[in-house]
Amino acid sequence: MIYLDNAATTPVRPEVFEEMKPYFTEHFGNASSIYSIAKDSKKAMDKARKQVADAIGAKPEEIFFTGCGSESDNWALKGTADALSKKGKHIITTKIEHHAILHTAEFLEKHGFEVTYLDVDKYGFINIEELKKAIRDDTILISVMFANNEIGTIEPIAEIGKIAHERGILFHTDAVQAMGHVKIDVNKMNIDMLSISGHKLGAQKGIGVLYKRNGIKISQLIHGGAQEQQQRAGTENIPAIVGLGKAAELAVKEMDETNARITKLRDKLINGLLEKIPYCSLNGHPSKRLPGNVNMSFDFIEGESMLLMLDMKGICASSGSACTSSSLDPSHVLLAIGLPHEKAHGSLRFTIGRENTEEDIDYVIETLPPIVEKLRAMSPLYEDFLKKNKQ
Amino acid sequence: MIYLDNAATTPVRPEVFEEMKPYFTEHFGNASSIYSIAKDSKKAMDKARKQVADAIGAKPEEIFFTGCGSESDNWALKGTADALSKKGKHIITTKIEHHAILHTAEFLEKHGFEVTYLDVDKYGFINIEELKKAIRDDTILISVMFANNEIGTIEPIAEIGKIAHERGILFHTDAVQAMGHVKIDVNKMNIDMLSISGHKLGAQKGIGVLYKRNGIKISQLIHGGAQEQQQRAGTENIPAIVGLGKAAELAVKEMDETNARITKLRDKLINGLLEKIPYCSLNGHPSKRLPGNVNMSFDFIEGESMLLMLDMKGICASSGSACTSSSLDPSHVLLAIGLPHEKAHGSLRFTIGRENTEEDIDYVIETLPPIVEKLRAMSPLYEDFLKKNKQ
Amino acid sequence: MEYSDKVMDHFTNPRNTGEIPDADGTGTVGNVKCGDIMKMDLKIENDIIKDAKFKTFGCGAAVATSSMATELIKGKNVDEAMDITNKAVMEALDGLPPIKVHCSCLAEEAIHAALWDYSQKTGRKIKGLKKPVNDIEELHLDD
Amino acid sequence: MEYSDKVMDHFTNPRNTGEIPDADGTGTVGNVKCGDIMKMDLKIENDIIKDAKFKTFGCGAAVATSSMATELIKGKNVDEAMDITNKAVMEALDGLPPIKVHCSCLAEEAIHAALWDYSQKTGRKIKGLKKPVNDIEELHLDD
Ligand SMILES: Cc1ncc(COP(=O)(O)O)c(C=O)c1O
Ligand SMILES: Cc1ncc(COP(=O)(O)O)c(C=O)c1O
Repeated sequence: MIYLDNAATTPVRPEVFEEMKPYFTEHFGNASSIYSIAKDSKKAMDKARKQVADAIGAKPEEIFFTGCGSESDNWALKGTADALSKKGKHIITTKIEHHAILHTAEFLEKHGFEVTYLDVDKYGFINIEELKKAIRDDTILISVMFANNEIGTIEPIAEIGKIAHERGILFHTDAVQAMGHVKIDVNKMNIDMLSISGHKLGAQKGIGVLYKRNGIKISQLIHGGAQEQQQRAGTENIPAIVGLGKAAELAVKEMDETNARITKLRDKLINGLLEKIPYCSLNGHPSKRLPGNVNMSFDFIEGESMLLMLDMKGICASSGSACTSSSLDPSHVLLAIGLPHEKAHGSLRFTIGRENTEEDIDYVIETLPPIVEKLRAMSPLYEDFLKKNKQ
Repeated sequence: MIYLDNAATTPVRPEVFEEMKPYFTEHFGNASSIYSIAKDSKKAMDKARKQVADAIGAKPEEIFFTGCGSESDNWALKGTADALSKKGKHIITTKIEHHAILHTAEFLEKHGFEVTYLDVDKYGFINIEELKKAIRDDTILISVMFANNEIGTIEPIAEIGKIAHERGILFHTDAVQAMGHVKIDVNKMNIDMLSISGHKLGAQKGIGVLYKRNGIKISQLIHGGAQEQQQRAGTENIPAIVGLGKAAELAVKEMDETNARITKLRDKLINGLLEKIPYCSLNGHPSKRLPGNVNMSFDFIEGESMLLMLDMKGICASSGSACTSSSLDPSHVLLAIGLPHEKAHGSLRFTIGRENTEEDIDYVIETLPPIVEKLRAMSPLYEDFLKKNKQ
Repeated sequence: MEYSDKVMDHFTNPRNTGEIPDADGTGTVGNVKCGDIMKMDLKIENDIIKDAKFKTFGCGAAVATSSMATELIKGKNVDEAMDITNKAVMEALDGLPPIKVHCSCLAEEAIHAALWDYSQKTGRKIKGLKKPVNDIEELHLDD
Repeated sequence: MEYSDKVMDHFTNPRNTGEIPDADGTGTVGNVKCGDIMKMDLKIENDIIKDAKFKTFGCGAAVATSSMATELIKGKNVDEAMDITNKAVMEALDGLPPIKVHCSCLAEEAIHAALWDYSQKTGRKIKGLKKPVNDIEELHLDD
């Protein structure tokens, strides 16, 4: 089994799970209680908060644990909208955000907010001049993702942050895919809010973080108890929090080494496939992309078919085809970078993780070409193409 | 260490943790993916969904996993308010709800909704006639908790549900404390929505459920991916979900036996303390209360002081004193049942769980009286009381 | 995605892929926007469908429904071919996940398109057959 | 709740609990709504605080601050007693959690209330001392 879908989710790292274990059945105290066994929970949580804060150059009190990356995104957008609606009702984001941002923005549009969705170029980059032009007097928030989950493109976050701050506008970034893979410094990059999800970096699913700069007041999304400085209710998920702290620490400590290794694998995979398979192309930027991200389009054939055949050969990947979504449209990201529908439907994403080896990559380079060939042999699009080429 | 704070949180049951374990590092697939390893996740989740559904007499597709009990409460209230605001803007709840309901209701009040907070009697019961009177033409939701987290009072849920349905009003109940301890049947009880939290019944913290009857449409709280029938975004927390399924199944299977045992311990503790300690009284109803809940007021002394001294003797409990809340008010529940402030401040809650034994109870009955005595000896209220009694 | 064993079988070993150079009826349906295109060729002799071949651009279900449709249609006469509805194809495949049902509709449409072509060329009227709305003369790819 | 070792020590073994029957100054502050009441008795001879005793209804911090306040005040003369501010009590206890700071204020108020009572009875003016707003003649319990 070769797992190449690390952008979808990662296994909990064994070191991380080891740290988590005692907090399920043993040190299970509710962190808000006053008796001494609860102090274990409290201390473990404080440590994790610091680990996460250190990983992004923040202060511990700026780290708010949430129930997932989607919640963090929802909170940042809805919380800002609710808190600042008197100041303005305009929000700027991009066409390539994760649905946790896009669908939240659409929800806000139904509630009287105006949202500008910035275009991106063929690599997936937003245009800084367009961003500047989009800013209005009533713009209250700019939300641009740190790195795209499909094509891995890393946006010019520091630059965007600078512009937002020059104009006195809050800046949020969905760093769910970037966290642990790209260096993040919330101060140098002028980031006011930042979303993290544990399961993308070797921690548990169902744990997220919203970093929120000191002094920024947004409305609560989950009301209730006094947890998380009375800003996010719900009994704290200590084991998951402990795990996320550890995972964040490890990721940052190992980043240079891991990235060097994974980037090599990535480029090997990209080049190997480009070489072996005709009529295929890389989506996203060749170098300004996440270390582990490979996204390619294979002309004349469809993504799910490739995935199924890869799965039969023991390879897990994902695609931008519409196969599992109930809209039949392919990935909005691939369309936004200008791919025609059939190329978007014919895309595959391989996301390389810590555990992948060079042998894995060799195996994919060897396994995919005959699959592509087989599917093309039964594709009416390929037949058509060949006929036209003959003429 | 005698843990008597099971209403605050419970340890993950060893059987439950065993079920969860494979889903951290091994079967970690994202349930939305198409390759075969993801099917393990999907199957495990389907099983858990059915286990939870069976436990409350619901259908699997009516079970929506959330990030915690608070999120479920927030979703039920805000989602209904947003979806039905055209129909009406009036909501009925009670004065003794958990803050996850109360603070959410207050948030809605700030957004143009009107909320009626029903009074309760000295036992904590709402008055059915008052409920009927409170219903208006624009009432869109009644939310009454199944069982109270502080005093354990079990509300007449089936009766409330009947009234709500006769009037065509949605009925939500916060069953976070009831789940696994009281028999629940969403159909017989006319419940439209019901909140559950995993960590109150031996599953992990940070996992919750909103049961939502088929056909009921409320707005989403967490927008994003297509998870949970496109109604609650966020990559599914498989290990926690698997654990909650198992915990729900076990709780229901063992309910009669466990309740019989725990109820005996509860009554023993209540009677033992009433007998041994003068000037103390039970809060809540003597029998219509959660099997494990003991809540008592000890005159002339304050709760936190008792807790600290109990902790030194290895007993974990909690109190309705204001000591850990930043408002200095004591428990809103104890005030709502008519306790004067000093009695509310002087309350202790012991919540008995599966692991407690008769020895635990004996030990508390033996340990608490001298603590009460010691604290009374330095209480100006007690001094005053004694002086007045002499006169 | 929960495909039945039958679907997986027909996806992995699709029957009747390819073209019939001298086909008596040919139809192509679907569109690239939705990610499914099916082309079906029929060889018809004495009103009997002697051979059927397909080419499909699309997901696993699209391939499997095309494959099954060609299997079901072979040996039928032209009128009987109208019985091969999307429901029949789905049943023969032991069902499809809900969001894949449209693939079986596409297979039905492909049959109809090929029969329509045959009917146009030969004048053979086929009861219940209407001009398929989805037939595409040329593959309109986005550029 | 993170109490310092000093706080826990003074809570577990509170110094000077009890009453002084022939106290020269007595003050009671706080209110039952907030869950803290402190009563302080002072024995004052030749302007020197010879003895101090307290009774407290309240949390761990309330007990510890009362205990520390009585320790700090003993042996001081009446003017020096004014130096025992909430800050001094807190420092002597190695700090208090933020939401417990009000307990140290109560301790200061209790001292002031007892001194005010002494000042009223004896006519001894004490520099900086004002009539404490919080002094309660009788314990107003809710009924
Ligand atoms: C009655 C009640 N509702 C809601 C909650 C909130 O649950 P959670 O901590 O999982 O958010 C709790 C417990 O904290 C509770 O007792
Ligand atoms: C960019 C991005 N944002 C948000 C999310 C949502 O995270 P979660 O699944 O933890 O809610 C994901 C992953 O699913 C993502 O890739």
